[in-house]
Amino acid sequence: MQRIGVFVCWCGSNIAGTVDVKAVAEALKAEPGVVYSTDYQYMCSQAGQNLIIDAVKEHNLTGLVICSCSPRMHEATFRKTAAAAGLNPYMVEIANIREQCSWVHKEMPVGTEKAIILGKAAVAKVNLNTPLTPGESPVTKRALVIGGGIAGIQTALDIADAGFPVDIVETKPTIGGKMAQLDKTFPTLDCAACILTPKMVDVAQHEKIRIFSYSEVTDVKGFVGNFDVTIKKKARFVDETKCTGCGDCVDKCPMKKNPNEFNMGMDNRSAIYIPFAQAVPKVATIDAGACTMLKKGKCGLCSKVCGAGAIDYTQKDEFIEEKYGAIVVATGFNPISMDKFDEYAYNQSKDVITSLEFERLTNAAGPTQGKLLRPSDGKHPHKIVFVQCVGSRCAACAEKGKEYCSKICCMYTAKHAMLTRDKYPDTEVYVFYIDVRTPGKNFDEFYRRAVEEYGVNYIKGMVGKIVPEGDVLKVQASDLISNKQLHIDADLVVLAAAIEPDKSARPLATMLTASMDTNDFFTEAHPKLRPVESPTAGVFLSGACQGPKDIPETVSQAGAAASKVIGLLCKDKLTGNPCIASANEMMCNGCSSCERVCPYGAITYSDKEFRMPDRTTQIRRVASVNPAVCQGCGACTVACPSGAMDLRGFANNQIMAEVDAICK
Amino acid sequence: MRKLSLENINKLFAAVAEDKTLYLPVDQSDGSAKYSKWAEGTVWSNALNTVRSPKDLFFPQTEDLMEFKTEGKNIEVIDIRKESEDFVIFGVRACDVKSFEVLDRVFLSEPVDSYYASRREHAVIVSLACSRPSETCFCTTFGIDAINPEGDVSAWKTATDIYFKANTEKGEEFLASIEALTEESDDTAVNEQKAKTADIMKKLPLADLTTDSFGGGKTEELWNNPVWDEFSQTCLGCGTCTFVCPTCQCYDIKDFDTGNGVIRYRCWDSCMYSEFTRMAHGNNRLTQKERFRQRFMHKLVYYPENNGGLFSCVGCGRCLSKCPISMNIAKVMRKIGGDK
Amino acid sequence: MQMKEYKPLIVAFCCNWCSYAGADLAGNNRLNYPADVKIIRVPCSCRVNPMFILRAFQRGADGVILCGCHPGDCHYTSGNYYTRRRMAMLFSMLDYLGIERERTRVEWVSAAEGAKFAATMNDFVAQVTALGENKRLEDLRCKR
Amino acid sequence: MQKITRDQLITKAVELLSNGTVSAVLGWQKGEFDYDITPAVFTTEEEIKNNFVYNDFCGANFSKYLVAKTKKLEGKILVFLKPCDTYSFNQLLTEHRFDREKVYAVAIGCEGMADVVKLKNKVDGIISIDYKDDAMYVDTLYDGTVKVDYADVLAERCINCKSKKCVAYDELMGEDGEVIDSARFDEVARLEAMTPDERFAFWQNELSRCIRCNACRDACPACTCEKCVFDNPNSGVENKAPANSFEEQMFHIIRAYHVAGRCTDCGECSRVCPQNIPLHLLNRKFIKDINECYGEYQAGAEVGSRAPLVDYTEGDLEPGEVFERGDNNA
Repeated sequence: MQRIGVFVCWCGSNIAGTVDVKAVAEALKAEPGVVYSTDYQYMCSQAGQNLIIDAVKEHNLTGLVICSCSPRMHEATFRKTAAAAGLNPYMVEIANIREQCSWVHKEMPVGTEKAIILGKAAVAKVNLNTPLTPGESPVTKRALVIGGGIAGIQTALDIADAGFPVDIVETKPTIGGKMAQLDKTFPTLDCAACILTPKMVDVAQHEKIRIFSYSEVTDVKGFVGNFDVTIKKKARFVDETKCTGCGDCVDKCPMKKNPNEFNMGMDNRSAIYIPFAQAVPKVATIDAGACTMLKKGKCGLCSKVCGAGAIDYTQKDEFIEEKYGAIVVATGFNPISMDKFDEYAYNQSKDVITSLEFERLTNAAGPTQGKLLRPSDGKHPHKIVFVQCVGSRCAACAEKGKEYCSKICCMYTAKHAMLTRDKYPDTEVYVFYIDVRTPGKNFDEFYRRAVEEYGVNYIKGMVGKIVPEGDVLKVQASDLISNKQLHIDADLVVLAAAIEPDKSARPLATMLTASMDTNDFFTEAHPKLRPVESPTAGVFLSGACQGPKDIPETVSQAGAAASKVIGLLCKDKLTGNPCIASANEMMCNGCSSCERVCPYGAITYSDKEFRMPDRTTQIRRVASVNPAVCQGCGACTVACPSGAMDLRGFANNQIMAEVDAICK
Repeated sequence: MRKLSLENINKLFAAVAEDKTLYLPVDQSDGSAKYSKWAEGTVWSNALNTVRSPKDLFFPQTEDLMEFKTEGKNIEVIDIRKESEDFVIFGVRACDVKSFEVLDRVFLSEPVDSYYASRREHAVIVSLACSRPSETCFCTTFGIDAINPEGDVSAWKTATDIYFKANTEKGEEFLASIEALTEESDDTAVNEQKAKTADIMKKLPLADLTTDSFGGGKTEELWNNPVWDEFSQTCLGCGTCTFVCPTCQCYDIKDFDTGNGVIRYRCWDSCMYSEFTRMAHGNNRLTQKERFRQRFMHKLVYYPENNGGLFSCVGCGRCLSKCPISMNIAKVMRKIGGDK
Repeated sequence: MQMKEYKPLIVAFCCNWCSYAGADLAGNNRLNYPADVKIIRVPCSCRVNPMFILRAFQRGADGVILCGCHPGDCHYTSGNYYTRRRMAMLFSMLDYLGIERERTRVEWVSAAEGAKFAATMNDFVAQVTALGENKRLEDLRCKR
Repeated sequence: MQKITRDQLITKAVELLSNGTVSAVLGWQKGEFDYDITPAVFTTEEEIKNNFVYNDFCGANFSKYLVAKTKKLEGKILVFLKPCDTYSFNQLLTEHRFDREKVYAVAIGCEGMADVVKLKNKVDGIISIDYKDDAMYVDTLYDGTVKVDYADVLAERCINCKSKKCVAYDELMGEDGEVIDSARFDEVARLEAMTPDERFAFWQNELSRCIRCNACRDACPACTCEKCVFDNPNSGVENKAPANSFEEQMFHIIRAYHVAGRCTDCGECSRVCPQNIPLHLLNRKFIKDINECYGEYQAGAEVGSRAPLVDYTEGDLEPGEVFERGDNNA
């Protein structure tokens, strides 16, 4: 049985004005467990707190009920008071008799009666309180960044600059991501490569950063501060430590007819290749599916020409296990497939291209050395139609498109249109749009320049159909403002394809037990207040894996994620919230219901041996809660049919005792 | 012997109910019968028997014993017992009448259970002879005569009439109270029916079931019989058999916290339940096998050992028809007796 | 005979992050609602077990209301989504058993919605008052 | 009448036992009167040949037994599963309640099982039953041999059979069936269409018969908790008897709620109720609500599916809207 002290605060006249505090203190004196009860003008004042501390000592109190303002106001204060008096801080309960009583009820008898009931509920709860101690866990001072695009690069640099080692895992042979494929960037029109490649070099040269290119994360175990990650380094058949990136092998390789991914398949590369000139790491990779040496054991030319002796046809996938304290997801995006958009004839005509393909067509390092030429016949196009929102904001066509706005298309299309008109003033440019969305610094000015200075024809309306006929593309569209049908014979059509999270994100989310929305974007811990954290502790979000973003937003989010990681890695130990769930193994069925509702992936299962009533032993699958990961929401406690899962600080019997006290 | 035309049976019920509460089997909406309080319009069931036995009327499933009122830290003990009123149970079959004897030996021996005793004293039992036993009936195994039921008054129902004979002083009083409605009769019709029923009794599938292998003193012999392992394998551990049983007498005493005090009540317990006889040190029967054995050993060995050979099964057959997996005492007896 | 004015007993479960804060805000703004409402603080609306609700009715509550963060705003991301399904199913079952559906409610109240909290409570108390005492899900032992 | 015969099952059981595939067989053991069949674990050929039985009264769902039986057993256990039992089997696997490796499951086509209560309401003094193609012929104490049509004693759960498809097995005997678009929710809809007062009266009448024997729970293949809240003195709801109407209601609400989204609608709860309470109408209410609110969901149709109450979508109905939906349907 507890020895409970009740302390009723007047809060000046805030409480005492409508609640007879003396009557409350008197009434609660009779409650089971209560051995001392008193009232005071300001319980939270130093004098009030001293009064509590003295009472604890004088009456050997084991639990405290403070009838005062909201626990959201002073629960922390009174917990400290309890600790100062030598009590466990979690032996305190607050009866909120100010915000939820004296301030909302005007008549003294009514307020007093309710205050007594609220006090009784708090007493009933404290009777069942148990001392709680927060758990501690160590922190591995190393971060993992998954994805080596601009988001991953920026996050890694910021963390590394703070002095913590960082590993980047990138599935492609080089870091750089989508930004490396871009030509110019809006709204400033500076060259993407000029601002990105120096950062890639910084990464390569940073002593705190390791790059695992051509690699994937295959397994994640553990929890915040203590992740165990398995990384698969895919065999590239080239020894990275020996390869100098000279490119001799690439020149000599006879298998030259492989679609070049970096140029969106608009030209070819050899079987052994370096994706682009500024690749980091600048080492060659053999495409095993294209190499005759690997497929048939014939050729071996690259090995012969390699002065460094870096070619190794026997290389195998390598698995690396590493510990991390924090994980940043920066898996980025891809344009959606155009296969289902038959109306735009993407698969029928080479001259219907996506915006990312257009980027390559206008890039000096691209397949046309930056000359805008039609893919079909290499001629200069004189009439170009840009179609916006292809698959974006497409509620009615959910099976092929996306309901959301892809956010970046309006601006890059304006950029494309403007650059085309700038370089090739003889070209007519049409842009079909639903809305033009330009919120952002200098964005609207940029768009208006495209229209007003460069004479781009913006037409509100959607393209209904594109039919290739001879060497023109018959574009049928509607102009919603003048309300008429348009027929344009275009030489080139550029589709602003919606963007979607990279396909690797979903399996990764499963490994990380990080939650995703229905579009496979990672969910943030709080949409407003914790935008760069996943609900899973220790997992952070950077860039477009969380939602469509342009470069400046990505970089700022990357920095924010880095600062959160740094904040975590700075700590030697993590102190948990002690009000967390725990499973009674004797009653646990191992059914996984709790695991399914846990937003944090805090629940794991293991087979344990139990002694059964008939003196035999039995192996049973039982749940355990990781105290470092559980946030104490209690979702699991209700999902559990047997009641094996309970929440410390808000236990079933405590809440029922409160219900009973209120209802009697 | 007193006789009444069945046409007038409701007049009899009305007369009885005038000064005593009358309970009799009444059909419920699901088709099964239950002992219910008679009121104008109540129809006496034709069912062979009720799902729940009439023991409920002496030993209800839940019964409040006393109450504690708390106010602050004060506690007041309140005896909430009400003086039992006189009542009549009508239409009790021979097996169920016998079950009262089994219960009496438990509740009326020292220390007397005053709650039970009070109800017993205030009750008049009007039994009813069986004329259409079911295949699940095996009362004869326990020496019970379904044709000549005991009770304060015995009754026989024919197609047209009902006949009464008093066995006790209470019974005489009962018959006197309905004398005006009944007429004196000889026992020709009754005897005719008895003979017919006796023929059927012989044909019952369980007529050959005997208690030869059971009785006091058999504990050691039967304790390790393989039947307990074999038959308890699929026992669900529910309480159906015990709760429909007319002789099961185990109960638990529990406190219910009302918020303003405590109601101390007792309720039936079941030896099939994992919490049965749980004590501070834990439970002394840890497996379903042990609990299963307890039920049958109690009925067939321990009880007769302590009660002069009286078995605490009356062969009513309720558990035979209600067990979810059709495991029952008859199967256990057959297996151990080895007579099949 | 003089009838005592019927005062219902309402148990309100409020999540710590939104609704409890909303109730505090109602207090800060001195927005009145009947004292019949008694609040129990839970970390998240998803902590509320259907057994707590039945328990409240057993012990004499005339109405039970659950308040949580608006869908999408849960402090724990998904708690209130589970609450929504659980309570939809539970309340539908209570209704199926013939228990007045007006005795139960779920309301999403944010920390900024002090006025909504007070208005909700006023409305719910009025609704339960109109129904009168909970007879269908009561335990007479608790009323002795 | 069942198409699969006792002899076929015995042959199969003996074969698997003698070739060492399994070390025990979960099957049906004959009783005293042909309808009182007990689930049993057979370990020898002799026992199987003498006591194994299969007929229209073999309604018990064996899935639940696997939880306990697989833990103690060396080797595998053979279990015969009717279509509806295969759903329970999958649901238990989803919840990791037994080790699939320790079970050899033989699914058997089902023609629908008979309800003993229905039969007894028709025929008194059943001594034995002969299953012929056209009907069952019941030998009785009072009326000689009585012909009873199978359809007249078909169990409610079989009249409203949801599926004759076997969704889990190592081996299938007989023909596999299809998922059936049954009328199983009609009775729930009828109750929903009543006024609350009528519904209250209906359930008070039904639940008042409850004797809290726990048979519904103990037979339920979804109720496999190591410690049930109703047996746990610390749970706050434990009791051994239905002390009053509140407890009757609470027991059945919580029982049905705890299996909501996990109940496969096998109908065992109603079959075993000694008081004939239509408990399946509570479970089916949850199933109907779940189907209507969150999309069609059949527990146990596949292993590993996410039960609706441990799932959500952002656009789910609000609790208040669930009632509006009910009104529209009514």
